[in-house]
Amino acid sequence: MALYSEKVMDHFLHPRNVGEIADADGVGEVGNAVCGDIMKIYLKIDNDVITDVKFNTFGCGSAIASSSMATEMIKGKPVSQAMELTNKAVVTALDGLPAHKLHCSVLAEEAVKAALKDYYDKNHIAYDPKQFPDCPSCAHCAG
Amino acid sequence: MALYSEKVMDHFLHPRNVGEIADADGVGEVGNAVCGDIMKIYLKIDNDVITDVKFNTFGCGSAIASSSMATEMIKGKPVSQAMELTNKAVVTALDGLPAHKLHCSVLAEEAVKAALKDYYDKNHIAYDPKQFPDCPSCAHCAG
Amino acid sequence: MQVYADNAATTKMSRTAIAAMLPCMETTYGNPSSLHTVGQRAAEALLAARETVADCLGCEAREITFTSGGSEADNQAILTAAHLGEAKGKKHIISTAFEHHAVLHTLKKLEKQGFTVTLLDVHENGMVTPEQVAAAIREDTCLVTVMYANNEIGSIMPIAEIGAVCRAKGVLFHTDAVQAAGHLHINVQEQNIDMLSLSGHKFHGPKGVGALYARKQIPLSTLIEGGAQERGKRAGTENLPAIVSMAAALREACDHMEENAAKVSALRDKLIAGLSQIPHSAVNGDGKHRLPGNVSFCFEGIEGESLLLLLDEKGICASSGSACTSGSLDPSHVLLAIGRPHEVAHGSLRLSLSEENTEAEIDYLLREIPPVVAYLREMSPVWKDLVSGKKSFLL
Amino acid sequence: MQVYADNAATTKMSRTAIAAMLPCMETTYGNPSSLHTVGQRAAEALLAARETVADCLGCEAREITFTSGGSEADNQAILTAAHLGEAKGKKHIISTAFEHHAVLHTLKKLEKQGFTVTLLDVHENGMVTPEQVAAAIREDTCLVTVMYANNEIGSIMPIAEIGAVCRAKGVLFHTDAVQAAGHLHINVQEQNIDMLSLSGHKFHGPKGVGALYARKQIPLSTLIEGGAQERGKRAGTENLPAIVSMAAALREACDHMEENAAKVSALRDKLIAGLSQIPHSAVNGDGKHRLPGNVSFCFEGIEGESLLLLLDEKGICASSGSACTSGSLDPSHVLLAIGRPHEVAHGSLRLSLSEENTEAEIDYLLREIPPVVAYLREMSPVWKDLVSGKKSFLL
Ligand SMILES: Cc1ncc(COP(=O)(O)O)c(C=O)c1O
Ligand SMILES: Cc1ncc(COP(=O)(O)O)c(C=O)c1O
Repeated sequence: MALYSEKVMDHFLHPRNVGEIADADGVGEVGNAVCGDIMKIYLKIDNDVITDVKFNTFGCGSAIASSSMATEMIKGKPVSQAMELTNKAVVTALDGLPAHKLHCSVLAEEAVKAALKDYYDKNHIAYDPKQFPDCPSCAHCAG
Repeated sequence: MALYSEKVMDHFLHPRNVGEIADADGVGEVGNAVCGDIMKIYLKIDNDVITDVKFNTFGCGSAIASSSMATEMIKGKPVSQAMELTNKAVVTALDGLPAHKLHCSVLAEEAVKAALKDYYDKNHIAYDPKQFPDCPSCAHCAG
Repeated sequence: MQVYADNAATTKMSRTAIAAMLPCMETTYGNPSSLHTVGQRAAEALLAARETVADCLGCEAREITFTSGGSEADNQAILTAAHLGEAKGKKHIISTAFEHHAVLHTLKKLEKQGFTVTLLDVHENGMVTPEQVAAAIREDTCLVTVMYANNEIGSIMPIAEIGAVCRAKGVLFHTDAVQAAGHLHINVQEQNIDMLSLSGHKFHGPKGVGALYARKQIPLSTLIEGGAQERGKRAGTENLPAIVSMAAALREACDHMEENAAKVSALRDKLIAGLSQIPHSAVNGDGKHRLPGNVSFCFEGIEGESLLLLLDEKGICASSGSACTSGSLDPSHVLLAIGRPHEVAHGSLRLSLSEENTEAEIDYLLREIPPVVAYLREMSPVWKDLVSGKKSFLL
Repeated sequence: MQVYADNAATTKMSRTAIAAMLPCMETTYGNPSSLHTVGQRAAEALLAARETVADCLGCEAREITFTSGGSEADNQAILTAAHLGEAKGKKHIISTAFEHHAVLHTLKKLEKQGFTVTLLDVHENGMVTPEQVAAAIREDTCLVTVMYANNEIGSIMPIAEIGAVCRAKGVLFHTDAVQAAGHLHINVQEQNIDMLSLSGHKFHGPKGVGALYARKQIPLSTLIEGGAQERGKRAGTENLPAIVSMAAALREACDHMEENAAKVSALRDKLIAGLSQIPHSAVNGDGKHRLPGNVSFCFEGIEGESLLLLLDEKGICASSGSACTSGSLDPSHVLLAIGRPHEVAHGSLRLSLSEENTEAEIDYLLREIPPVVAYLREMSPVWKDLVSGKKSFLL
């Protein structure tokens, strides 16, 4: 398929970390079904390290691949490092995404951050709210 | 060739009555080189009968075929009958002409009439000038 | 197994179509405008193709203008009616909300030029009625353009009846018959059609060629200016190989229309019945007035592209919505037009069959598709919310 | 003997072009917009073809828009410049008196919309100079469109120099390179070309397909609205077989350009030298800046169509003026533009050669043509008037 890189297809066809974590320490869900993409990420965090991560995604091939790649990239990493995950890093790790699919990588970044925010909130850890921009509309999806 | 009927092609490839008559009793020339068609018809008339006819034509395939057919149609005929030659008759005899080539049959009719008029004029035979419409412009050629 | 079930996007050329094309590339290669034999042979082939297409539509050869495809034909038909209308101060056009973009985008362009466009609502079964058209016609209506059959959901419009309404009111009627030609009976006289568009590659003919029928009283506006080809209505050296091939394909399709329709619709019905077993799914379009080859579903809780890609891994070529809107983020305007909510419209699957598909392929589809749907649902947070009762099912 | 000497009207497809086309009809038959493998293989072939064409023109793949032919490309280029100009209040266009009708008729249409068009005079050798262009450019000029090589008389314009003038004055420059592509060197960067049209069937590629190069900063106006094919600039399912075939033909033509040009121009020069022996004849166009395959003559005292038909009887396929104006009563606007009087312009003959023509064929032409000219003169009242001194010779 010329549409997606081999990396994307690999993560789409064999997504890593699919599933839920019943007793997650942080859960984040972004996107909406109207836009056609929803990602939900579950984190298990131990000593500020992400010991386990799972995701559920409703969306296109690149959405699933981005979720898979993003979860791989933060698994086993300290929370501080996961906070630095960018959509660009996801895109690079996937060997690129078509221009009109870049929003999927943005969603993946946001889903990770939303889960981390949930973890901070639940554990009353202080953070700078600016680190977690809202995703109230789908406007950025058009990017 | 789908462009022209077999009859047209026959008269174009094997035109009848090509040539000049040195001592013609009537000569008619119509059309002009700017328009791309000139027909010149020579008549030999004996006792009001067209005993010989020749033509020279500068023009397209249907112009040559129309000249050839028109001369065939008047050869051996009384002048009065030749006066009744119409472009339609020429077209019919040729099994039709493409619409944008119909003007060639008009020229053939006019060339015959011009030659007859010349014969009348030379022999001081009275006629109704309305029978010989002028062909001053090429406007009708566009028809 | 490899199953090509995307025949509404494009078909594979038939042997007949390829065989008709080859001599035009090797022997009859002349320019039909050339006077010499090689050119005139091409001109003869062109005329024969025009007569064949005319015969298949029930019109005269001179009422056929060859174009580069369905889109160009749609554009030219609509612009023609607009120009004619404008000259009479009539700048209202009626169409439907689920036309192909070749129609909708042309109408958008006209709106910018001061035309008013009424897009009729489409009933949830994918139908538009003659009554709706009659009610929408105004004093200043210059065109009604309603597709013969929809490319995504396969519903077939009551074209003859809509045509009759238009004729009675003296309004030009155009139909985009790109999905219908070669598959459904067409007779422009009986069906009161003033203009009709078709495209070669939808009935096992070649790509890049189409035809516009326009009743002989209608002076077409020129989209492409230049030489005097196509009676001065469409410039450019005629694409003879494609035109001849399209005519052969259309002839073949029309000659075998009934048997193909019987075969293909049996496959279709089996496929629809089987896929309907998938819970929380729904067929799109009308049960009865449906293209023989069209199977269109929405599956709740999943997204179409990922479904397509997984089916592709199983050798199944299908589409979600129409081919030309893939790559777009918006769900199909057709599915929205028949009232599917966005979240459901995203989960659509179109399987479009042809007479080349087999019973064994249908069995394969029925075996492979349900587990893929289940797999994607298992991964879908939307599905989980539905199952857990957090959200309620729409289908 | 059968001699096809009408390659400027259209060429016979090469083995390479046909071979490139067939797999797109049999295997890569998908719709490039489809997501599945069959569609994506087509999308890959489309991209490869785009890269090939871009490579042959010295531009980027995304600067190539595939069209249905040279006429459509010409139309789209000119309308694009007009729209861009109009937005800035610039409604003046410069072209030449001997462009193809695809250009001239599009300009006519624009004149009706309030544009002013300056058609540059053509020198009697068939040339237009950069100085003429420079002198004609005004404050409100939005486009200069000058053909690369003329289709009737074969003269080659100083495109790079004209492009440089336009670039210096900040005016868009389009060239109709339909007769040049595959035959003459093209590099849009070096030659300062902003937009360029070409057509597949003029270099042994297929009919019904062309390309428009437009520098990436130029937002093309859409001629055919609909799907998002060709980056939204040209709707309609891509004609993949023809596009791939055209790219292969262009690649082949460019790879063998020098050897073909050497061979063909040698044949051409021999033919010109031989036909020049016919009294009261004249070559049309420039002696040096001439398409390798073009031979264009006027023979005084005869008319072109009858000449063509008689040559056809001898198996010689030629043209008088261009193919698309045959059937018209007017003499070629090109010959009038280079100052041939009407009566002489009617007696024109164009022989256009390709690398498939042979020395033996040239000998045949040289043997057969002079007697046919003599035969027609013998029948021509015009010739008699010339010979008898009633009129004076113009040639
Ligand atoms: C100079 C020139 N421009 C444009 C065209 C039009 O190309 P097409 O017939 O492929 O549309 C032609 C040939 O027909 C041509 O010779
Ligand atoms: C209903 C309908 N109209 C128009 C078109 C456009 O046809 P083409 O792509 O041949 O231009 C299509 C298919 O693409 C179609 O399905």
